[in-house]
Amino acid sequence: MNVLVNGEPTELEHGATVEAVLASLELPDRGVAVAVDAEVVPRGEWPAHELSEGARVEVLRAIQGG
Amino acid sequence: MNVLVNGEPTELEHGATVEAVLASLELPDRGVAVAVDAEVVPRGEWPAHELSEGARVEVLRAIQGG
Amino acid sequence: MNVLVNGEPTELEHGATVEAVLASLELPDRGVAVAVDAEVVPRGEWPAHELSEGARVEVLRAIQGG
Amino acid sequence: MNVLVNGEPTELEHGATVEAVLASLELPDRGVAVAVDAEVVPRGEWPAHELSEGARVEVLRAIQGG
Amino acid sequence: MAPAISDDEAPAEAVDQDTFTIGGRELTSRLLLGTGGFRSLEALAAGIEASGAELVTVALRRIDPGARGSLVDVLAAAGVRLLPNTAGCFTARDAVLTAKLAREAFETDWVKLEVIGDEHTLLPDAPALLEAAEELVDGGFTVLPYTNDDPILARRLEDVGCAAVMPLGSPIGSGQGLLNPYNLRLIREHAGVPVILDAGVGTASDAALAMELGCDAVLCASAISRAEDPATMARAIRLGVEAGRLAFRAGRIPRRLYAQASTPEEGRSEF
Amino acid sequence: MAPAISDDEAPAEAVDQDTFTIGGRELTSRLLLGTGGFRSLEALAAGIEASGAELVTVALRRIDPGARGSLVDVLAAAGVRLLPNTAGCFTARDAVLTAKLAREAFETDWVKLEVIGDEHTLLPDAPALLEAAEELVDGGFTVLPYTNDDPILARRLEDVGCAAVMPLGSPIGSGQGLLNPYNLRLIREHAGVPVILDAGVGTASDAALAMELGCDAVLCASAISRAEDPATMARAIRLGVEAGRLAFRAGRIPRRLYAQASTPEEGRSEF
Amino acid sequence: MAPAISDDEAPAEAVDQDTFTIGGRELTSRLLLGTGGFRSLEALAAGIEASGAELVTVALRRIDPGARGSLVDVLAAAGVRLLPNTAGCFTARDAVLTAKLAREAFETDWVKLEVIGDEHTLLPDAPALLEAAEELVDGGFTVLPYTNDDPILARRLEDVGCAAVMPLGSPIGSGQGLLNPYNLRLIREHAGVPVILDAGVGTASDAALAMELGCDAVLCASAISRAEDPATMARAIRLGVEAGRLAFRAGRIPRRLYAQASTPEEGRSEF
Amino acid sequence: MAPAISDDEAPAEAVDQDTFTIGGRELTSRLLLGTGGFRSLEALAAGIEASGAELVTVALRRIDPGARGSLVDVLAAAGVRLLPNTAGCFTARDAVLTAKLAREAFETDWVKLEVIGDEHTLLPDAPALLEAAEELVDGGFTVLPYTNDDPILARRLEDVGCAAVMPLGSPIGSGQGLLNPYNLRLIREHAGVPVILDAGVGTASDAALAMELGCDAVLCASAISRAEDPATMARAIRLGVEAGRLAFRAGRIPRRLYAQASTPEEGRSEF
Repeated sequence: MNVLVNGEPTELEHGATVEAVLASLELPDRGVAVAVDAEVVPRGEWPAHELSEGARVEVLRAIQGG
Repeated sequence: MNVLVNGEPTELEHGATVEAVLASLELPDRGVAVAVDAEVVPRGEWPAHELSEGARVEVLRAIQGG
Repeated sequence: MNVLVNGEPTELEHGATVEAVLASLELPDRGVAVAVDAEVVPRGEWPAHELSEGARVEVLRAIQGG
Repeated sequence: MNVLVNGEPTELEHGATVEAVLASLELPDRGVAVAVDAEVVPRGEWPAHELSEGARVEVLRAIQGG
Repeated sequence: MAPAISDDEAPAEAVDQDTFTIGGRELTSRLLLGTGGFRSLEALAAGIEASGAELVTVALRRIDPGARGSLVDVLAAAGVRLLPNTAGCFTARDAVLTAKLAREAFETDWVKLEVIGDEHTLLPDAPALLEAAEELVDGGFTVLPYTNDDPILARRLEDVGCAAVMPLGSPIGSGQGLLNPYNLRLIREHAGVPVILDAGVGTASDAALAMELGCDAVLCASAISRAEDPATMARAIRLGVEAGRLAFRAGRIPRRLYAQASTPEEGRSEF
Repeated sequence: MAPAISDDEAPAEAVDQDTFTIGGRELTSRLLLGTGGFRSLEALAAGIEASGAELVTVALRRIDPGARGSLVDVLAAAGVRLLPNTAGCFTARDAVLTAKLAREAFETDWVKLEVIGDEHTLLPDAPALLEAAEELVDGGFTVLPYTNDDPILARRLEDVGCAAVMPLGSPIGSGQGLLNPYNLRLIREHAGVPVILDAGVGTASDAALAMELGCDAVLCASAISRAEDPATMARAIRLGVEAGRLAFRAGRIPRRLYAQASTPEEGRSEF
Repeated sequence: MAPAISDDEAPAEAVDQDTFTIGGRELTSRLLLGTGGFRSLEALAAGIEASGAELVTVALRRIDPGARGSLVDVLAAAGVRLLPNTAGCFTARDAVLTAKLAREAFETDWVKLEVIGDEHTLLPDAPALLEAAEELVDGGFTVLPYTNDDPILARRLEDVGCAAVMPLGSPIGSGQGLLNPYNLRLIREHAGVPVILDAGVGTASDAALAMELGCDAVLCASAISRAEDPATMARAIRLGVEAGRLAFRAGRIPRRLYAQASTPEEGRSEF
Repeated sequence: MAPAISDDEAPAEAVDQDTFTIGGRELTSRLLLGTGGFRSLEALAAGIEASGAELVTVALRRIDPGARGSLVDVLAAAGVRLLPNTAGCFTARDAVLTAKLAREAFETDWVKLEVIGDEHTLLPDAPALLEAAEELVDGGFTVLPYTNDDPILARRLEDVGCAAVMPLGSPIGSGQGLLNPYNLRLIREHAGVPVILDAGVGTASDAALAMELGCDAVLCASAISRAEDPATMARAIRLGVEAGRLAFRAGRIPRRLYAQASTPEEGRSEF
């Protein structure tokens, strides 16, 4: 199954969850948020939220700004 | 029949037209426009446009401004 | 003998000194200076400095300013 | 005899006049003035004014300015 | 030496050719005149004459029997083109309807669009202005919106099809001049339509400055109509607009931190 | 619609009569031109023509054989009156001697007196300027001192008999405009002789502003001579001076903190 | 004489009590700090310390593996409250979604709302900003919108429920200070919520001026983070904000056209 | 979060060391206080305390029997150093004699030299000031002349041996702030002695700006003594001076014509 993670084409096995995607990235434990297809996915739903073919996943973290 | 002409309650016989209303006012021959119930009534339609009970008639003329 | 003290005509007996003039005024013990005929008279010379007829005596004190 | 003409050491025969100095320079007929040793020499005196040894001659003309 | 006014050699020539275009119509005079505030129709006529304006504003109000003389006749006699405004409208709806009535009354589809945010400052209401502009452009109007000095809003107004943008220098009638020349420059840099400074001009140098910033024209009402001598001020501002326009085209010297001698140093005497 | 330039009715009339006087001589043009910085004598001639100036500055320097053409002939042909300056003098002595040489060279006792304090800023040296002014007045000169914007010094210069005072707006050639309009206003309020803004003008609006502050005239050199198009800028500044002068006479509207409607509120429709 | 810094008598007392409130939360420090532009997390920590800020901004971007250190940990250690922004959003939709992600990431419903009109000026897009603000307020956010200096837009933003308004002084990072103090004063006069000057401050006097105009607080990023010595500038601007606030409360003397002697005239000697 | 005032870590340290020197005497506080205009000696004492001033001015006038309390005692109790002025002198002669009397009265050879040109503006008389300064320096005085903002005069005053120069920002008591920051910068660039801004400050941001321009100190009287709440304004201006000084040392960001993002563009989401 192919999805876009932060714009990068990524291949995942069918039914992969948000959590699975995040596992592959070195994440800080705070200041992270995820959107799938322009909808927020709350932290609590990461384990359960399965991605579908072509999903656009945005994984964001805190940076200096403003 | 009662209508409002520039905010003034005015009594007219039934079926009075815009033209009838204007007749009662000393109008310059240019720079005048009329709205009835917030719709423009083009000059050409003044003779035919009959007012209905409670119509709000605005008769406007050019003034210095801007 | 007539002198001017801060612009005021004042009568003094002949040979009166600066000190004599000051005695008649309630002076603070600091922040005072005296000029006679547009010359500074140092504090030390007050007792000895005799005024002559028509002398212009200026007695100045500190005020808020600047 | 040596003089300075506009700062340039110049050799002249004894008793040379201002006019003689000017002759050697291409002068416009208007807008010219001469000073010798920091004194103005009016145009009328150019023929008669003899220079002395070491004289500082300034010959000035109009330029664009101000 | 003839004074500036009475010689019309080459320079004047050049000026005559320096026109600009709004909604396909070529304009020669870069001073637009607001008619509000003149003490009489005679004063207005004299002001128009002295200003050289080709385009003057008018407004619409309820007829009042007592009204003396005909403004429209005076303007017709002056040979100027009318630019109706929507002054006094606080909503897009009222402004749009007023524009349609003006089209009916003055037989022109040009409109100086005003949608005001409050009576205290008479500043425009940005979102409502944009909404009304879009609707009027769709309705076939040639829209000249009175806007604030926001460069982004100016671009949005152009994007929806306005024929020009009319940013303010300062509030209407305040005579405070150009409070933020920087924003006006930004507006000019990005605009693809004429930029007409509207509101705030108090005197001739304000108008000249606006033109030096690159504005295509200036609209004045109170600065002229409420001056002690309106006709003289009309002429003053007219010359200020032209002076600023010529200066803009002439390419001014840069600002320098230090002095630069206007008289050469070389050849100084040593007395 | 005739453009501003090519109609000379009544207003122009009025303008022609608005003269001022220096040292007993009446002047019509309120723009004085500095000749420094023009790229050629042709450019200078065109600049004089476009500026309408009646009074133009010249300087004195050591003759250099290579000098092409005669400046004096060009100025004579232009029919202007010469105002020699003492540019480059750093002492009262040098300025006085230079003024005397200029009187000899140009057969005029008018002098634009400059006594400079340093080469970096070319700002005047107040005490030395006052000293030289007094000596030249005693020597029968008509003295126009180039001064800073100090109102007290301006008064001292008038007290010793100067025929005008020429305060700066900003350093010579800097094009920074009027750095301290407040001081210029103070100078104007107290002066009994003409006040001519000298130095610092960068563009037309600067000149207009100076006149609106009440200055009697403006002197420009670099702003015109070093502009990309000197003749056009000469015309621009000439119109700016006239615009500012007319605005000064017309009586501008006051500055208000809030807006004042230019369209009456009464009679607004209620749709 | 102890220098200003090391004495904390009564005056300091007074200052401690002069708090303000946003969205029901009381704040003591009137300087908000933007975290962008600091060269390192150490520099950021030092800047926060020196600034005394209680509220600091953060942004969201895609994770990049290479990212060193944890910004969030540093901010937590500093004991400051986070104010996420929506920098880089050009539409209401993106800004709203970014705000929701920030709420998720930082567990706060506060947001500094930015909807940008173009990348060149980073000026806000008024209609889109208002639309996004309304949607976020409805969504339960405490919205602090970064807005331009338009008094009408500021009122609309308050009308839809924003907890504060954050007008700019000049473009982000430009350091041009307050281009239009007049508009900022108008905003302050009419606002019922805190007014926080955001963007444009270049140095301490800009911050002091903003507070003297009546602003409740100032937000600075580049002026501090990009200064040669960020910690010293943080302290400078912190003192500038406090100086301006105290001056605002102290009641300044009026501006006078003429001088007023600070030393009495009476009793002058006549030597 | 402790407020600015009550933490004295390293930064404060740094500040303590940032002293300057007049006539061989090191000063820590960069705010000099004028005593004129305080409503009572109590208000004066409170103002001195809040200002942190080490150096305060006094004047001399004819004794009047009715005088209550001793100013000198109050100043002695405050532990400040006296700086007598020559306010009210219109000639070099009177100023010199007044300085000598002040030396006698206050046992100090320091003097704030004022030679005034007119009662309306209280502006200095340049030539008379220079003359008096030279005479007093020769007489062994430490001369701090109150001067206008003329860079050349400032240099002349330094040349004759003045220990500092005290240019004005605007007329005494006018509260107009710094009318010509450009000249103040020029003065600072060339001065080899301390430059103390004197006169014109109206509020804290004016003082901060003066320090940012590079002034070594600021002298205030009316801005503090005539404020509604003098002690609070004293503290405000004290912090403004320190803020401006720190900002000057911190190295401000340059002014940019366009925006510079404080949040990086990279890594923006695409939703």
